[in-house]
Amino acid sequence: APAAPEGGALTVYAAASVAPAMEEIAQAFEARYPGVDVRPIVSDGSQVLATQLEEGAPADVFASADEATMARVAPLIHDPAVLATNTLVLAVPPGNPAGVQALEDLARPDVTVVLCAEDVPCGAASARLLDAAGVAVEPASLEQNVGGVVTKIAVGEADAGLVYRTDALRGDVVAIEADGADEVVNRYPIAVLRAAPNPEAAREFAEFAAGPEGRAILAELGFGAP
Amino acid sequence: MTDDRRARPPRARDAAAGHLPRILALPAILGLALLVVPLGGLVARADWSRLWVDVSAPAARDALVLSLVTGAIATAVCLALGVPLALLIARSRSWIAAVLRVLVTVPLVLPPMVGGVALLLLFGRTGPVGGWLNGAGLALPFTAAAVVIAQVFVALPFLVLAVEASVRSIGVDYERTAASLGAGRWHVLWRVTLPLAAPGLVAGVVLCFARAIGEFGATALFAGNSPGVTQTMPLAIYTAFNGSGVDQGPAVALSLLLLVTAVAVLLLVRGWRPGSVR
Amino acid sequence: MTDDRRARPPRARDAAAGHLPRILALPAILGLALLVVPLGGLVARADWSRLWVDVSAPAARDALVLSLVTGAIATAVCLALGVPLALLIARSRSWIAAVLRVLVTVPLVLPPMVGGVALLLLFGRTGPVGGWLNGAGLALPFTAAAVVIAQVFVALPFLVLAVEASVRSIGVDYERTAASLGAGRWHVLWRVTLPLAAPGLVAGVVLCFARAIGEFGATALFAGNSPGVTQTMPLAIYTAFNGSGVDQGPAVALSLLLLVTAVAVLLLVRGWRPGSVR
Amino acid sequence: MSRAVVPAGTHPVDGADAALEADVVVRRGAFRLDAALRAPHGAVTAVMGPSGAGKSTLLAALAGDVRLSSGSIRLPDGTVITRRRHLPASRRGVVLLGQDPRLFPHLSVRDNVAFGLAVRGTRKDVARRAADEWLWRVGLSGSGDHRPRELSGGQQQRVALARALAVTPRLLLLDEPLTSLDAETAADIRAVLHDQLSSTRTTALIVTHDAFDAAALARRVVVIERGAVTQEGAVRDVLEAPATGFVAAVAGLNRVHGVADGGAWRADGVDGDVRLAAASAAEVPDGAGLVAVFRPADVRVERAAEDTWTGALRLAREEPRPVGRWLARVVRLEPTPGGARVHTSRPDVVAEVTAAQLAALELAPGDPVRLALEPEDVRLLPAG
Amino acid sequence: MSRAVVPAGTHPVDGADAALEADVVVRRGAFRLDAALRAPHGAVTAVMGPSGAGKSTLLAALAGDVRLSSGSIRLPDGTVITRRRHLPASRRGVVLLGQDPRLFPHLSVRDNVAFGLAVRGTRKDVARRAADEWLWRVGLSGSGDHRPRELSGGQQQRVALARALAVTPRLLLLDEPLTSLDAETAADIRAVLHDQLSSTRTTALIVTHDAFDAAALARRVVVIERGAVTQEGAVRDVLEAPATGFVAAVAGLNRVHGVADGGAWRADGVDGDVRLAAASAAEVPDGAGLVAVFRPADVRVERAAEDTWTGALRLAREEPRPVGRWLARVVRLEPTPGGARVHTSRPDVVAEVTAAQLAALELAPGDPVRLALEPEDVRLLPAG
Ligand SMILES: Nc1ncnc2c1ncn2[C@@H]1O[C@H](COP(=O)(O)OP(=O)(O)OP(=O)(O)O)[C@@H](O)[C@H]1O
Ligand SMILES: Nc1ncnc2c1ncn2[C@@H]1O[C@H](COP(=O)(O)OP(=O)(O)OP(=O)(O)O)[C@@H](O)[C@H]1O
Ligand SMILES: [Mg+2]
Ligand SMILES: [Mg+2]
Repeated sequence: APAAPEGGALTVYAAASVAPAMEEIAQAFEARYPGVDVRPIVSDGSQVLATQLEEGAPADVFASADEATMARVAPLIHDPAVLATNTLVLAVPPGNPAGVQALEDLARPDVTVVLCAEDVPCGAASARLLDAAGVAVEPASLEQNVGGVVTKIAVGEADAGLVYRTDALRGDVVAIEADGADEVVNRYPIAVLRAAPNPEAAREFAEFAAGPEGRAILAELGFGAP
Repeated sequence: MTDDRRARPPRARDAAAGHLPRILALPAILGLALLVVPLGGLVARADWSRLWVDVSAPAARDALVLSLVTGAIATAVCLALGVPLALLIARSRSWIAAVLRVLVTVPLVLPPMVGGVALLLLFGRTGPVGGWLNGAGLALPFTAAAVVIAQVFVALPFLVLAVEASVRSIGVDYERTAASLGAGRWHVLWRVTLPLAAPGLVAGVVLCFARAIGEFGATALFAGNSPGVTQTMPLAIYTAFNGSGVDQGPAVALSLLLLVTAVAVLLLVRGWRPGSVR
Repeated sequence: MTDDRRARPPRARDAAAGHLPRILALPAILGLALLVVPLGGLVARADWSRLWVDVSAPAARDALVLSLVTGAIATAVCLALGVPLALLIARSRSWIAAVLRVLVTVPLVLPPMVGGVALLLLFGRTGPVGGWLNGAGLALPFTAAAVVIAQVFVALPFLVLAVEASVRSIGVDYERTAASLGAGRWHVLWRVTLPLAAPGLVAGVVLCFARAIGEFGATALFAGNSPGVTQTMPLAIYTAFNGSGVDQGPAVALSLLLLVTAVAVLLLVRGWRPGSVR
Repeated sequence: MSRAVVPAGTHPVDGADAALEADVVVRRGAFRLDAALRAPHGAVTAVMGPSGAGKSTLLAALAGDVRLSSGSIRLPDGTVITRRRHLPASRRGVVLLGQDPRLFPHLSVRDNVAFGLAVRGTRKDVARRAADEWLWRVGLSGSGDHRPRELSGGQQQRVALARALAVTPRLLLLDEPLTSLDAETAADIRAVLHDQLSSTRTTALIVTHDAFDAAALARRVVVIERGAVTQEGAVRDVLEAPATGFVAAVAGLNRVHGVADGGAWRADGVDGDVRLAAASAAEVPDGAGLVAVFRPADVRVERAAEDTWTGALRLAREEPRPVGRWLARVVRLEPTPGGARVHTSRPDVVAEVTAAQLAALELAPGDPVRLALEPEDVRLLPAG
Repeated sequence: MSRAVVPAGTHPVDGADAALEADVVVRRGAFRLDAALRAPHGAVTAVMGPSGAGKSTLLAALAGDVRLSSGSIRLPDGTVITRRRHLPASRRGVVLLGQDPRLFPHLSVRDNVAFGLAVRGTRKDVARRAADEWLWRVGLSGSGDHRPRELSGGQQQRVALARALAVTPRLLLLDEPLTSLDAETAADIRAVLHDQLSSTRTTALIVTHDAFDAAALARRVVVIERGAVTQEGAVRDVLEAPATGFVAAVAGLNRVHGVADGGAWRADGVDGDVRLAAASAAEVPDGAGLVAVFRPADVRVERAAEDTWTGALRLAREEPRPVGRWLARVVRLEPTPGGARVHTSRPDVVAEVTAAQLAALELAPGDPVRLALEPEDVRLLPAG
C-alpha cells in the first residue's frame, strides 16, 4: 500500500460536470486522511481550467470532462487515469409535451431541440450519436454547456435535447434512454500535475477517486464505470 | 496637463489645460496602460498566418453582421426608452429620482446569466408575457429579437445613467429660456435639452452600444446560440474558445475582428471623432 | 412629466418639470418595466423556503464578502486612475481626446472572457509583466489581487466615460474663476472641478462598482473560481447555476442576495440617496 | 408747488385699459413677493426697485417660470392664471429676457436670434434673414456665424435682446436689457428698443436701474421694494415726488424727513436746528410729517467761518439760525465728472459742486460747511 | 480755454511709478487686441470702451486666462510675462472679477466669499468670519448660508465683488463691478469699494461704462476702442476733452467735427452754414481740423419762425447767418427724468431741455428748431 500522505493542502481543479462528485469524494478522502485539507473544488469549463493550468495555476489534481482537454495539457501532467464514463440520454420537460420517445423524434419539425455546441464535449458526443443513428436534427440552439440545455428544457422552452445522464438526474427533466447511446461514451480522466505543490497527496487523491470509494460515489451520481 | 512651455503658433490659446495638476497625467497614463496593454498583448500573440482564415470564415461574418445589426437596434431601442427615462429621473424630485435610479442600477449588478434566466422566465413559452405572445403567434426565444431584448436589458442602465447625469448637470435654465420664447415641450427637447446633453448622450450611446455588442451571458441563455440566427460575436468567440484546443487562435482572431469593427463604429459616432465640438 | 394640476401645498414650486413633453413618461415607464419586471419575476419564482439556507451558506457569505471587498477596492482604484484619465481626455484638444476616448472604449467591447485571456497572457507566468513579477516572487493570477485587476479592467472604462462627459459639460469657466482667486491646481481640482462634476462622478462610481461586482468572465479566467479566495458572487452564482441542474434555486437565491446588497451599497453612495443635491 | 402735498401716489391704470392685470404672490425661501400691478395696453411700464426687491421674481411669475403661491394674473389675451391654473411658459405668449442673456451655447448667434421665430414655424430662410436684420439693428451684423461664447458681454446682451424682440410677443418682459452696455451703444439700443416697442405697440415691462432709461422708454413706472409695490405712476411724477428713499436715490434727489413747524419745515432727529422754507409747509398743521425733496445741485455749499467742526459748532450755537441755511459736516467727497458730490451728515444731504467751486472750497472729510437752499428749490411731500 | 488746444492726450504714467506695465497683443478669432497701458501704483485706473472693444480680453490677458500673442506684461512684483513665459492665473497674485459673477454653485454664499482666503491657507473659522464681515459690508449679512442661485442678480454681483475684495491682491481687476445694481445700492457699494481700495492701496483696473463710477473711483482712465488705446489720462481731463465720439458719449457731451474758419469754427459736411465762436479758434490756421465739444444742457433750443422744415430752410437762406446760432431739424425726442433730450441732425447735436421748456416748445420729430450756443460753453479741440 502506498504511504499515507503527510498532510497539507490539496487543490483540485475539476470540470463543472464532475465538480459535485469531486466535492463528495473530497469529503470521503478527508475522512480517510485527516491530515489532508482538500480545498474547495475549483470548477469551471474544462477549457478554462486548461488555460489556467497552462498559465501556472497552482493545482495538484485536474479532473477534466473529456480526454481531448486532458491531451491539451499533457506536458503539464503525469499519466492520466480514467475516472468515470457518462452516456447521453434524451431529456424532455416534465409531461413530455411533444411526445418525444426516441432519437428519431428529434428530427420532427414540430419539436424544438436544443443541443450542446459541437465544440464542448457533450456537443461532440451528441453529434456522434445522431450521426450513428442517421438522424438529421436542426437544433434551435447550440448551447455552450449542458446547463443551458437543461434550463431550456426545464422551463419548457425546448421540447427535447441530448444531455448526460448525470445532468438529467440532477434536474427537473425527464430522461429517456436513447438507442445506441452506450456506443458513444464520454470518459472523464483525472491526472496529477507535474508542478503539484503536494504531489504525494495528489497521487493519493487521484487513486482514491478512481478507486472503489470514489467509484461508488460517482456511480451514485449516475456516472458509469470506466 | 499638456505642456504649456512648448512653442506654439502665435495665436492666443485659452490657458484652459493649465488649471489642473500636471502630475495627474501619471495615474491617467497608468490607467490607460492598464486598458490598452493587455489588448496589445492579445494582438502580439495572434497567429497572423491563420488570422485571415479565421476572420473570413462565413460563420464569423454572420456573427459579426448579427452583432452589429442587433447591437445597433438595441442601441436605438435603448435611446428610445432610455432617454425618456433619464429625463424623467433627472427632472423628478430628489427622492423619487433616488428610487428610480436605484431601480435602474439594479440590473447592472446582476450577472447577465441570471438576467438571461429572468428574461426566459418572463418571455419564455410558459412565462406570463411569453405565453401571451405565444397566443398571438409570436415566439421570442431563439430569434434575433431575443438577442435584441437581452442586449437592451443589459445595456439600458448604462445609457440611462450617463444621460441622466448629463441632463441633471445642465439644469433647467436653458429650457426655461426656450419656453419663454414660446418653444413647446417637444421643441425644447429636440432643440435645447438633447443638444446640450450631447456629451452625456454620446457617452451613453457608446457605453450602451459597447455593452450590447459585448453582451454574452443573457443572450446565451435567453436567445440561445444558433449560428446565423442568434450567434453573436461574443457567443462565436466563446464557442471558438471552447473548441480551440491548445491555442486560442480563433477566439483571439474573432476578438480582434470585433475590436476593429467596434473602433470603426465608434469613430463614426459623432463626438468620438476628431474635430467634434468641445 | 409630473402632473401639474394636482393640488400642492401653497408654496412656489419652480415650474421645471413642465418643460418636457409629458408623453415621454410612456417610453420611460416601458423602459423601467423592461428593467424591473424580469427581476420581479425572478423574485416571484424564488423558493422562499430554501432561500435562507442558500443565502446563509458559508460559501455564499465568503463570496459576498469577497465581492464587496474586491468591488470596493476596484472602484477605489478606478477612481484613482480613471478620474485623472477622464480629466486628461476632457481637457485635451479634440483629436487627442477622440483617440483617447476610443482607446478607453475598446475594452468595453471585448467579451470579458477574452479580456481575461488578455490579462492572463500579460500577467501570467509566461507573460511579459507576469514573468517579471514572478521573478520578484509575486504571482498575481489566481489571487484576490487578480480579481481586483480583472474588475478594474472591465469597470474602468465606465467610470472614465461617465466622468469625462460630465467634466466636459462643466467647461473651464469656474476653474478659471478659481485660479484667478489664487487657487492652485490641486485646490481647483478638489474644490471646484470634482464637486461640480459630482453628478457624473456619482454616475461613474455607480456604473463602475456595479460592473465590478457583477464581473464574471474576466475574473473566471484570470483569477479562477476558487471558493474563498477568488470566487466572487457572480462565480458562485455561475457555479450554483451549473451545479444545480433545473431548479435555479441556489443561483436565484444568490442573485437576490447580490441585488439586495448592491442596492444597500448604492443607497449609501451620496447622490443615489433621497435628499441629495439637485 | 401745489402738487407737493398731493404726491404721485399709487394711481393704478384703469382696469379696462390694462393689458396685464397681475396680483402676484410668490414665496421663494424666506422671501415673499406680494405685488399687484396693471400694465397699460401697448405701452411700456418700467419696474424699478432695489437689488433683491423681487423684480426678477415678478417677471418670472408673469412669464410662467415660477408658480404663484396665490393671487392671479390676467394676460393680454384674457387668460387668467392662478396657483391651481398654471399655464406653461411656452403657452403664455409672454417673452422674457432674463437678467442673464443665457444664449443657447450650441447654436450660432444667428440661430439664437431666429430661435423664437423657428418656434413659431417661420420658414428657415425667412427666420434667418429676419435674424440677420435684427443683428444689424443691434449693431452686430457680421456676428451671425459666431458662437455666443465668442462674443463680449455687451454683445451677448444685445443678441439676447434681439432674440426677445424678434418674436413680437403680446407681452414682453425685459430684465435690465441695457445693463453692461456703454453709453454710446446703450443710446443706440435704447432707440432701437423704443422704435420697436412703439411701432409694434407691444405691451412691455422693463426692469431698469436707470432713471434715464425709465424716462426714455416707459410711460409708467412701478417701484417694488422688499417684495411690495411702494410707488406707481407716470415716470416723471414718481421721480419728482419720490415716496421712498430708494426712489429719491434713483431720481438723484435728496429726501429728508421732517415735520411742519410754524410755516416752515424742520428736519427730524437732528439737534442742530435745520429748517427749510417752502410755500406748501404753511398748508399743513404743525407737527405733521413732511419730507423735503431737493436736488443736490441746488444745495449751495460755503465754507464755515471756523475751520474745525467743534469750533464751527460753538459759533453756530451763538449765531442766529436762519431758515434755509444750516451747518453740516462733510462725511465724504465723491468726485464726479464735473466736480464732486459732497456727502454731509445731520441730516444726510448730498450737495453737488462744480470743479471750480470744489477747488475754491478746499474741502476734506470732517470739515464743517454751511449749506443753503432756496425755498423754490424745495418740494415738500407728506411723509408716507 | 487755453487747455482746449492742448488736449488730455496719451500721457502715460511714468514707468517708475507704474505697478503694472502691459503691452498686450491678443488675437481671438478675427479680433485683435493691441493695447499698451501702465497703471500707477496703489491707485485705481478705469478702463472704458464700447461694447466689444476688448476690455474683458485685456483683463483676461492680465489675469492669465488668455495667453499673449505677443507683447509683455510686467506685474507689480516685477514678474514679466510674455507669449513664451506664461504664468498660470493662480500664481500671478492678480484677482479678476469677471463680467459674469460666476459664483461657485456648489458652495454657500459664505464659502464663496471665503474661497480666496481658504486658498491662501487662512484658518477656516477666520476665513468664515472675514466672509461674514464682507457680506455685511456689501449689504448681504444673513445671506451667508444661501446658495448663489437663491440670490438675485444684483446680490450675486455683490457677492462676487466681496469674494474678489476679500483677498486683497497685489493687482485687482474688476470687470463692471457695479453693473446691475440700483442707484442706492450702487452708491453704497461704490463707497465700500472706494474705502477698501484706498485703505489697502490696491492697484486696480476697473472696467466701467459709467463716467460717474470712473470719476468716483479712479484717478486715471484708459479708453480702448476696437482693440486699441485711443485716449488715456486723468479721468476729468479725458472726460472734458474727449478725443473720440465714444468718450464724448460717455461724458455726455456733443462732439462735432469742423474746421477753423476765419477765427471761428465751422461744422464739417453740413450745407447749412453752422459756425461757432470760441476763443481758441483764432489760434489755429484756417482749414485746420477742430472738434467742437459742448454740453447738451448748454444748447438753447428755440422754435424756428416757420413751422415746417422746408419753410424754415427757405427763410434761413435769406436770413443772416449769425455765429453760434443755426437751424436744425428735430430727429428724435427722448424724454429724460427732468425734461427731454432733443436729437437734431446736420450736424448731429443733442440739446437738453427742461420739462417746462419742452412744454413751451411743443416739439415733434421733423420740426425745425433754432439752436444757439454761447462761445464760453464751447471747447475746441484739435481733430485727432
Ligand atoms: N473666444 C473668442 N473667440 C473669438 N472672438 C472673441 C472671443 N472672445 C471675445 N471675442 C471678440 O473679442 C472682442 C472683444 O471682446 P471683449 O469681451 O474683450 O469686449 P469688451 O470690451 O469686454 O466688451 P463688453 O463691454 O461688451 O463686455 C469682441 O468683438 C468679441 O467678439
Ligand atoms: N430660488 C430662490 N430661493 C430662495 N430665495 C430666492 C430664490 N430666488 C430669489 N430669491 C430671493 O428673492 C429675492 C428677490 O429676488 P429677485 O431676483 O426677484 O430680485 P431683483 O429685484 O430682481 O434684484 P436684482 O435687481 O438684484 O436683480 C432676493 O432676496 C433673493 O434672495
Ligand atoms: Mg433681478
Ligand atoms: Mg467685457
